[in-house]
Amino acid sequence: MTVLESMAPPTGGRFGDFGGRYVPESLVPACAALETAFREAWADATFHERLAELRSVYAGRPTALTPATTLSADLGITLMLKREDLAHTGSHKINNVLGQALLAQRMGKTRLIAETGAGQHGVATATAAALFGMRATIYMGERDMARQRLNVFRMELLGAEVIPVTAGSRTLKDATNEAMRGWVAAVEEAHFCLGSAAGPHPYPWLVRQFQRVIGEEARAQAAVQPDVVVACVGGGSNAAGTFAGFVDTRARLVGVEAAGGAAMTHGRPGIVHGYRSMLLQDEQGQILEAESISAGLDYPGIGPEHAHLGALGRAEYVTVTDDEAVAALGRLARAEGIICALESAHAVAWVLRAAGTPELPAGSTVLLTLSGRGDKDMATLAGVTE
Amino acid sequence: MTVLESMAPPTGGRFGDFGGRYVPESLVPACAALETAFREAWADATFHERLAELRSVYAGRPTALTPATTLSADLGITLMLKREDLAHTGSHKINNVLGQALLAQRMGKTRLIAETGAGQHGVATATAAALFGMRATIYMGERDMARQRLNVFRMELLGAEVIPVTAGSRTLKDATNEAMRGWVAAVEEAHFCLGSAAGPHPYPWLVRQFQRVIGEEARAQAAVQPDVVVACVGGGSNAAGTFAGFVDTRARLVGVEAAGGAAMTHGRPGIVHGYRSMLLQDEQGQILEAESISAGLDYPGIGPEHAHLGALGRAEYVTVTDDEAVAALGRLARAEGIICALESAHAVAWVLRAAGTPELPAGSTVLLTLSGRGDKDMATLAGVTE
Amino acid sequence: MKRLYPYLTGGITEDWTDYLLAYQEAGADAIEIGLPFSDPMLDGTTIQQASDRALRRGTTVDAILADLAAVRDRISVPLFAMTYANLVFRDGPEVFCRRLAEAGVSGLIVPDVPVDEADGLSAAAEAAGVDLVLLAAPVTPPERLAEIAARSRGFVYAVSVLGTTGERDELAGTAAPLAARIKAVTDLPVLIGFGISRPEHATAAARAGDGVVVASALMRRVLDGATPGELLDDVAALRAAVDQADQEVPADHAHAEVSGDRG
Amino acid sequence: MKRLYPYLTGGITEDWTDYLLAYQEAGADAIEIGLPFSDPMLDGTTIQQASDRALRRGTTVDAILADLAAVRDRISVPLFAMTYANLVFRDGPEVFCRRLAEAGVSGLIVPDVPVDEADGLSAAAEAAGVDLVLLAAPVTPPERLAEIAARSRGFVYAVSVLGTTGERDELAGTAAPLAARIKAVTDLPVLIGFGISRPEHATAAARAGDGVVVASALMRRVLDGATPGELLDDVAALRAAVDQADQEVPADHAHAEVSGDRG
Ligand SMILES: Cc1ncc(COP(=O)(O)O)c(C=O)c1O
Ligand SMILES: Cc1ncc(COP(=O)(O)O)c(C=O)c1O
Repeated sequence: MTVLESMAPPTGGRFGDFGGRYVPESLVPACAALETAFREAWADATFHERLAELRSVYAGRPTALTPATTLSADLGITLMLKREDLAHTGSHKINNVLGQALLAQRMGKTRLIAETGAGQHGVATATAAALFGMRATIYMGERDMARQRLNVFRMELLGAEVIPVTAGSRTLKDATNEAMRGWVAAVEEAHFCLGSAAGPHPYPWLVRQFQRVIGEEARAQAAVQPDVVVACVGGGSNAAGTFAGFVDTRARLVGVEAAGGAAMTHGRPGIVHGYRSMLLQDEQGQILEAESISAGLDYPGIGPEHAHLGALGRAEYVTVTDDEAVAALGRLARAEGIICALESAHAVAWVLRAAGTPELPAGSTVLLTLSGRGDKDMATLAGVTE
Repeated sequence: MTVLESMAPPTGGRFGDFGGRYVPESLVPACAALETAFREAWADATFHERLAELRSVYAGRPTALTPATTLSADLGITLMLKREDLAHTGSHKINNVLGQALLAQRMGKTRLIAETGAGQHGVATATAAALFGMRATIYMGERDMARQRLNVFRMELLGAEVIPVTAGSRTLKDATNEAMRGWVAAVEEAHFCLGSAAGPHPYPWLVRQFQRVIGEEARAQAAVQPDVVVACVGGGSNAAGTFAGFVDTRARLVGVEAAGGAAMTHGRPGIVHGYRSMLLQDEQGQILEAESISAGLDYPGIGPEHAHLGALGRAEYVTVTDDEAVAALGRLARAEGIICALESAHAVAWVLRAAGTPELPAGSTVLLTLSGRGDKDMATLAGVTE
Repeated sequence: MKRLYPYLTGGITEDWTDYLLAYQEAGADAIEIGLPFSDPMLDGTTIQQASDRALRRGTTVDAILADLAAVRDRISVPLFAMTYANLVFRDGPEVFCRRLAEAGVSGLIVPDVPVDEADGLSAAAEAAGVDLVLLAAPVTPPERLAEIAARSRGFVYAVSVLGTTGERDELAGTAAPLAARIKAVTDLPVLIGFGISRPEHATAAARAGDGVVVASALMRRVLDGATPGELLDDVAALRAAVDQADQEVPADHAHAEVSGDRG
Repeated sequence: MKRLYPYLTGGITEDWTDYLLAYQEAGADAIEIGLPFSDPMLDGTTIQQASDRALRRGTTVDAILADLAAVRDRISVPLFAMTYANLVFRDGPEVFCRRLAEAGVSGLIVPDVPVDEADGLSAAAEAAGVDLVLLAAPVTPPERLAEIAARSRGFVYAVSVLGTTGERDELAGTAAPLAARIKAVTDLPVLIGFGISRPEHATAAARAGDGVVVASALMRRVLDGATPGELLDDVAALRAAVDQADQEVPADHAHAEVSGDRG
């Protein structure tokens, strides 16, 4: 399969060797119905119009493309920032959620179920549910709830029910299991609004399609086409959406994982949460807990399209430590007046580290997606820096 | 003076009976130099180009105009929301600060001094200082620092020095005094980046000119011209900027004050912080402490242009209680999926209360400026609702 | 004869195979053995806790299979392994199925491998002589149900309810209609599982299908510290309840009774 | 003769007028009386605290003026009121100035009413026979300085420093040049204030101008609980320091000495 084909609607839900639909029989018809509905919607001009309208009048799109003037001068590169931190609710998650909510409405669903790690996807889902007059049930690991109290409060304010997940590591991985269980029990009325380019087919594809607006906007906005395109990777949705705009160019695609959640770098193929991809797992095949300061990257898997792009060599995946991310967040804030999310700071950290080395030669033009804003992380950072 | 004239550069720094330049002699030359620099800049196409560029590639302008579909249906009106919550740093304050920082740079200043209440203006100033490579010194009342810890941390992360003010009520009023004192001591190298349409001439005029982009964008974006234009009023900058776009139309202009900081409704003419306007004061002429749950409206004065518009009858000023604002914030969140700032919630609360009454008849078209997003207020709200 | 397939999480205690022997002694027709996985998507709280406990004890698939091999000659009923895809595909389905067979396990249930994803696994299971049991759910459409029934081996697992494993107050109204639909398209036995929590549920479900799988209700007891001897009594009670279904009424009537729960 | 104008916050204690009498006895040429305002923009911490304390005691302009009227016949030196615009404009400048005059106050200093905003107030003060003292600052440009000097009455207040009131370790280098610039355009006395914290500052400043205003250094003592008798000694020491400037050198030399602080 060529790279371009790999970006097309996946046959049988596969990106090369990855993807698939490894779900309980109870969910198969729902996944199939979702796939059909999405194919129909995606072929329907009215759907695209409504989505475009929501994006612009509600979510604040297009988001800006900001030249990082000071950092560019300091690093000897040309760095452009795609500003998903400016999107409504504070991250790229809203792009996906608005698309899925429109789809859910089209399918006659009255309720959205979602998992959340950092809480950004939960807030985005609660937001879309409020906007569409739907119920929202958000599953969130207890540990993440403690780390991201602000977002829990926001979800509740938006009228969502936030269900604490006490199983396992009490983070995103466990919240995902629990959300899928919740979906099994409510599959007729509820749409599972998955938050990343992961999960069973059609999610990885569908989520990337809803996120490709990032890459497509950036490509149209950039005065100079980038040599390198960088984004952080948790489940992989902001990266997939960004890469989608550049996969048919000569730009290098770089996904930055948290060192403690680096499925591409430290994982092996496996199956969890309904899809086959690279996974952090032990010798026995038990899924490992990721360990990252950033709740949104604290996930042992990665979307199957990334596993495929990695296998093809079309994209590279690198890792950044907690300390590097924290330092990068501060440096970006002081240099450009932008406080990004800890997740996004991983992408920044790689650029800071690589610029001027053979990894990222001086003179390069770099497009970096700032996936979200940092307000949610201030408490965590205050804890680290004090 | 006609209303239209009142919007032109004020003669002698007056809006009718209000305004002026009641500052120590040490500051008079700086105010005069600022006025000159601003007049020159405002007449300079390059300045406008640079400002327009910053607004669009950096600050996320134009901000969306969102139809509040659910609330409109519930209230029997057509409600449109001007989304300053989507602007970089989370409120309209960035509009003013980018303009002033450009001006300060033009004047060769190397440092920005600012007062802040809610912290939004402090964050915006720290942001602009980082972007322009200037030092920033932000004065903030100790009580506000406790209420808005998130914003204190953001300012520090951006490299600003935050100076706690322990005098008086330890809120915005005292921070303003202290910032002016700080300016007196550093007037040659520092620009005082005042955060609202208040203070000595040329600030009320200059700030309104930098904020008029709100009203002008909204006017261009609105499919139907509004019958009523509503904004919350602290010092009055978001309202002044909004009204500026509509003052020459037939639209009613409504400014919403916090009941505990209602200079127009409960104040009398007086002089503080360098300008003459309506002020909360006691029988003796001592300035009263305002009392509002929203730090940004917790201010005993109001910009002189509002005092003038009120005296002319061109704008109306109404009040909203803490409880109404908290309830309105929740209702907007659940109805439209937008968590606005507590300040902005005052404007929403008035619409909720007035809609369908003779104050705001059914069928009206209403444009409301949501001046900022609510993230900063979650801790306060959690305290109230728990 | 109606069937009773009780479930046990492998490695839940040091002497976990004693429970197997107790189940067998109490009249189990076959036993389902859970190979614990860190992320058991289709399991409710009880089985999650059982899996967690077993894993925290350090259990592995190898250890469980070794324990089984050790008691193999004392066990005469068929054993089915129940686990999740990642463990099955870890070293490839061929290796996995062969190891099952070597340990005397004759069937395999993998809830997150639906029929569409089952090709490779089916072939591997067949090659190893292991029955790959497929699951059908109340929402499974007719054509698909026929395919599942056709490709399932050993029996067809009727998931009684839209939901996870776990105890429930009533047998779901969806159980009997699903069993009936499956029985209409296959001659394989149809076992009803999920939420069979009390003897009366077992009776009702056994009436509707060919037998029942009982998991959470038993595992809660094990988690609470009940001994193999106590579990023997529990399984015996279930045995009696299942047998009762045999002594009664035609399937049609049973169906009506069960679906009466729906109203 | 060089002048000494010490400052006192009106109503700072119950018996605050005792300090006035002590100042007079120690040789003050005139006394500045602060009418406390809630938001004293140009004052440093000491005067802010003094204002706060006086206001918390319940002081009002009326009460201060009534206290003054009561000691009026025992005070022979001129009194200047120092306060902020809001108190002056509260009931209109005419009413305010008349009340000052009635209480025996003969001058008025309003730091937040610069010359551009002074029209109405000037007229009202003149009508009431009150001297409106204007302030000049180191950054005041020449033309403006001439206007200030021309419109000031009683004396011209030279603000020694870019900063608020408050004690400083050294007399600002900007003090003497400013005083010289003012003296060049007026025959009015030029008094230097802000940051005159020690007798040696007073000597140096008095050399450069026609005298000094001392505020924070005295008010800190009052805030710390010093008695009128103790303040008498402080003011006497300042008196001596100021007088020393008289016994010396021509103004030119003094100027050079003070501006030496700059380097
Ligand atoms: C701001 C932000 N960036 C990135 C991520 C990671 O998700 P993804 O890899 O799907 O973009 C998250 C997840 O919560 C997030 O909140
Ligand atoms: C979000 C927001 N809205 C409104 C205000 C009030 O200021 P103004 O009246 O100048 O718009 C503030 C001040 O901090 C603010 O942060």
